[in-house]
Amino acid sequence: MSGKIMSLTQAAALVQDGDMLALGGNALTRIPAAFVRELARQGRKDMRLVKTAGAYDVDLLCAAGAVAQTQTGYVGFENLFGLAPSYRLSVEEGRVQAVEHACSTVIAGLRASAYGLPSQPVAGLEGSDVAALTGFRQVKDPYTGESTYMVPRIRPRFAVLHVTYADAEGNARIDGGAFEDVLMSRAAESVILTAERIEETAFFVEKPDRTAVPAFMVQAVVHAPGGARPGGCHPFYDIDEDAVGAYLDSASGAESLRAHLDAWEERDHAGSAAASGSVV
Amino acid sequence: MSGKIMSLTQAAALVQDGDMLALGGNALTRIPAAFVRELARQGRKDMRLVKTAGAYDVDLLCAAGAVAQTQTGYVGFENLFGLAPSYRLSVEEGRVQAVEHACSTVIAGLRASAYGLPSQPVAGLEGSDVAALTGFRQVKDPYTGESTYMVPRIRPRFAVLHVTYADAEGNARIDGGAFEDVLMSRAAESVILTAERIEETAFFVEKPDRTAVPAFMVQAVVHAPGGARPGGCHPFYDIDEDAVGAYLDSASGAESLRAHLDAWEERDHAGSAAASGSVV
Amino acid sequence: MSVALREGAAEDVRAAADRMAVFLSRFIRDGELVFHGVASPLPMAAVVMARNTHAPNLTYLNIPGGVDPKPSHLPGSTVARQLMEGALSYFTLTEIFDLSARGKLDLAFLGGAQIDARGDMNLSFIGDPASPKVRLPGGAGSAHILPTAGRTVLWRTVHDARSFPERCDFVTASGNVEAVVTPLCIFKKAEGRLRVKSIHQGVTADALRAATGFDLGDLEQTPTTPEPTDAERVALHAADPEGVRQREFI
Amino acid sequence: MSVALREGAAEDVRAAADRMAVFLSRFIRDGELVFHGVASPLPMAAVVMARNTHAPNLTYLNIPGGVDPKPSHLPGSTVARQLMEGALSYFTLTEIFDLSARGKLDLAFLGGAQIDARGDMNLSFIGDPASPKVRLPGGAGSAHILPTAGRTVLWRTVHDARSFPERCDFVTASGNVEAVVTPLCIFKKAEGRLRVKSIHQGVTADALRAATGFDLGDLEQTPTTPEPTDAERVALHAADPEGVRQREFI
Repeated sequence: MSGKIMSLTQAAALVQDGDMLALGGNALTRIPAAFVRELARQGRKDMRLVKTAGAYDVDLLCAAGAVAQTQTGYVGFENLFGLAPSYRLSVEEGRVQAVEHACSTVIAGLRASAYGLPSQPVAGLEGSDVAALTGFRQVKDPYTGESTYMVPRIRPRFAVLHVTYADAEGNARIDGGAFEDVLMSRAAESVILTAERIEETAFFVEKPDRTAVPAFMVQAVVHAPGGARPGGCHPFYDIDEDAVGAYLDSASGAESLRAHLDAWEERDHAGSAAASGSVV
Repeated sequence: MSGKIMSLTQAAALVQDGDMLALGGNALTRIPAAFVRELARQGRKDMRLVKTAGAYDVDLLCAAGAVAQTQTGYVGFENLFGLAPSYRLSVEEGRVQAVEHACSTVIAGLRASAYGLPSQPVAGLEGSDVAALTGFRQVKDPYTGESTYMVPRIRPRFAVLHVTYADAEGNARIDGGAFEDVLMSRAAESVILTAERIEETAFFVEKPDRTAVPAFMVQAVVHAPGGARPGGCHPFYDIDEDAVGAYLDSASGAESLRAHLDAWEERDHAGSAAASGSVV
Repeated sequence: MSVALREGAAEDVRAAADRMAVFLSRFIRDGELVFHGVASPLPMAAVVMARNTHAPNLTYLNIPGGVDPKPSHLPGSTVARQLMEGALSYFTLTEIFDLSARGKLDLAFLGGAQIDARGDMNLSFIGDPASPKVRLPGGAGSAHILPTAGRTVLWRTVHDARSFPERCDFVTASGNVEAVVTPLCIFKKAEGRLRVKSIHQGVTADALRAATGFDLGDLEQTPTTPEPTDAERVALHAADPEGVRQREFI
Repeated sequence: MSVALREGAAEDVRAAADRMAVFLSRFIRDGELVFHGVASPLPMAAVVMARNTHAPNLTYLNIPGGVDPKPSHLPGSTVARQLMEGALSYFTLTEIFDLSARGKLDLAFLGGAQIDARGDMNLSFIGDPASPKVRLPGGAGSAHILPTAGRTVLWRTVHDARSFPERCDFVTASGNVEAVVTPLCIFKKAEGRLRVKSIHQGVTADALRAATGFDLGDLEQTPTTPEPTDAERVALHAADPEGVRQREFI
């Protein structure tokens, strides 16, 4: 049974210009890299991206001119490579609206959505300019009178998650750090999975407590081995620093970005080409 | 290394009169039955109990005159035996204050505590008399203007959880339904574990994703095989309906309750007697 | 009817339980996310049987958290571990409340000690809440689920005037009630009030009126509830061969 | 100093990285719950080494979620999977924020691009936020952790007047800052302002003043930071034999 399995091309085509996407993983770990490359190749525009800590995924979509807004706590390449050049430039030049968050306020906004609330209170933020800049409003707690910041609901159209294992129906297991992926799956209207491995149902029946996303939440499953590269994906591969560096070298211009996307295209589609019988 | 392991007697003695306790498990499944029996034997008074759906655990403490307040969504023996007789009588006679909740508002109060908030908004409750009776207040959402019910923080002194596996440091695994145990462990000031089996560290290193409560949250670990009886505990034993019925027959008077507690005493202490070198 | 059942033979109980389970199952649409809670043997049997009749693609959610379990046998407690057997994932009660709150739970079955003319239900108190005559168990998740789930179907195995009053002594929960299944009839909610959708075979309009505490209006054109089909009976007995559903009548 | 480091030999970088890692580690008290976030090689090395010096009973929390990992080697990204190796449990970033919010996180290490005289930090913008000269990465969890954790220790590997101004261009986070570790000195926060607690060996008071954008007051009685001990050096090199901590200086 093919279930919800489709090609990377088909899954990326579910995303419309202007959609809000929550991107799974964190920094350079278990990111939906093949998926964002395909969005860039398909020329998607005006994406609104949600993530606690982004790196390659957010930067590449900025480089491709595919982003209208980011809601993030951090975007950068840590001490490996420093600032995220295309993100930085896009924001500085006013092409991308970077909504300033703490990671905890991204989480609070996702919680509001997951819990069916218009907004979610959050602790912290005292003394920070973030709340005033972003416009987080306060309510007086009705019991204690304390002022509490409320973060408005963040409801992405899709959570796009690169997971270690999925079945054809959309059950997903995440080995290694889950980061905010589970919350994202609950906060979003629907979920698109890319997966290192496609497993049979029995794999999930054996350890149902390990299933991070139940099938009924999921709209599409793409077999994408290596789909987090050049990021790492436990237990399959580590961060490929050389490849991240090569991206950063190439991302400075439209032509070199095109070359980067082209260079990854065959690998990105290799796992899911059979799913649809045709590749782009 | 003995770590945090202690006898049932010692662990129950950590609880003071008047403390608020969150009791793990749900209905007749994986309840901290041995622990509540020991609280009754030690004559604890004025307990404030928090649970979504209680049965034997809440009813027995009511029968023992140990309860001042309950915050629950449901207390009863389902279709097995119907109403909870001692809970019912204690509330009807005004000895126990039953704070009326939906299960979801118990969860919201625990979330407020876990998230470091004075209160937590919750969806639902429209048209119900529960909010007015219990005094849940509304705030106007600062973004949409919607009225939203807020549940004040529920911060138990202890979460008392009967788990399937623990180590001496307090790492806990729960096989089978986890119910609200994980949230309770985060909402409470501290955690007392009773465990079917005490395992070595290696057991947890092998599957760290299965550890429901990390050691640093836990104050006491009691080896209590059969500690959920007469309730059930996957994968070790099912609900013992005959024994639940025997409790209900005995709980109608102080003397027969005493006999019930006496009848269970040796079994309750068998697992942890060695821990302290002395049993009551 | 409740009196009749109490005085009746075990056969009457079996017939009433079978009818109610089958009638509940008919509200499930294929592909839906369906939930029942604590103390719910009839919906449990209804959901499990519906997978083998008209709703093979339903997703079954419950309190222990097993998504689409294949229980080896139906437990007397509907919070027992059998409702996790064979599941591909776990989805806790907390998650189910959140799912309902964000508008994604399609159908929930909830029981009430009283169900009134507006379709509101009471599982909290008989008498004055400040000094109750009977402290009932509490509404569990109903105050949250009734207003947030897409549809809810209520049921009660006792149909008498106390259980079906004009107004509940206390409204534990109110909301998106589609229908109420009893041993005598099926109510649907329309324009804020329960109306009789169909009367079960062998029940007269007068008997139904006498057993109900609120006005039922004109019952002349009210159809008879279609009896369980052979296929439904077979599926129900396969789902619950031990008759756990009958425990609601004890 | 930052200029000196950039022009200096690799040996200078090694010495500065060793000092800062050791000085950070000294703020950890035995038995504490300790957290660092993204882009934090120095605290990572400090925490791992402290387990083998004075704080064997610390509990180490990080973004991937491994509680008390025993990493086979220290990764260049402090969000990498090595920080889950050998853990007995996982505790996600979301859980760490909640832990801090309820007052149970003892100590957090956080970095800032700017750290001002009040101990506030900036990781958001250089220049006007509405039209920034530099869009920095963002403060990650700092706006949440600084006011809620029991204590926080900041660090920055560049010590110059732009990095340590009287007032940040933008306050990303403000709160319970105990100290700030730099290549030149250790600041402590007292009465709402950073004071020099100690100056590192070989750094003159004049050089420190020249490299700092806010007034340091009288430095005559300021002690010298005790150099790393042999035991500390051994523990640090055992914790981070590949020198990942030096990547913060590149």
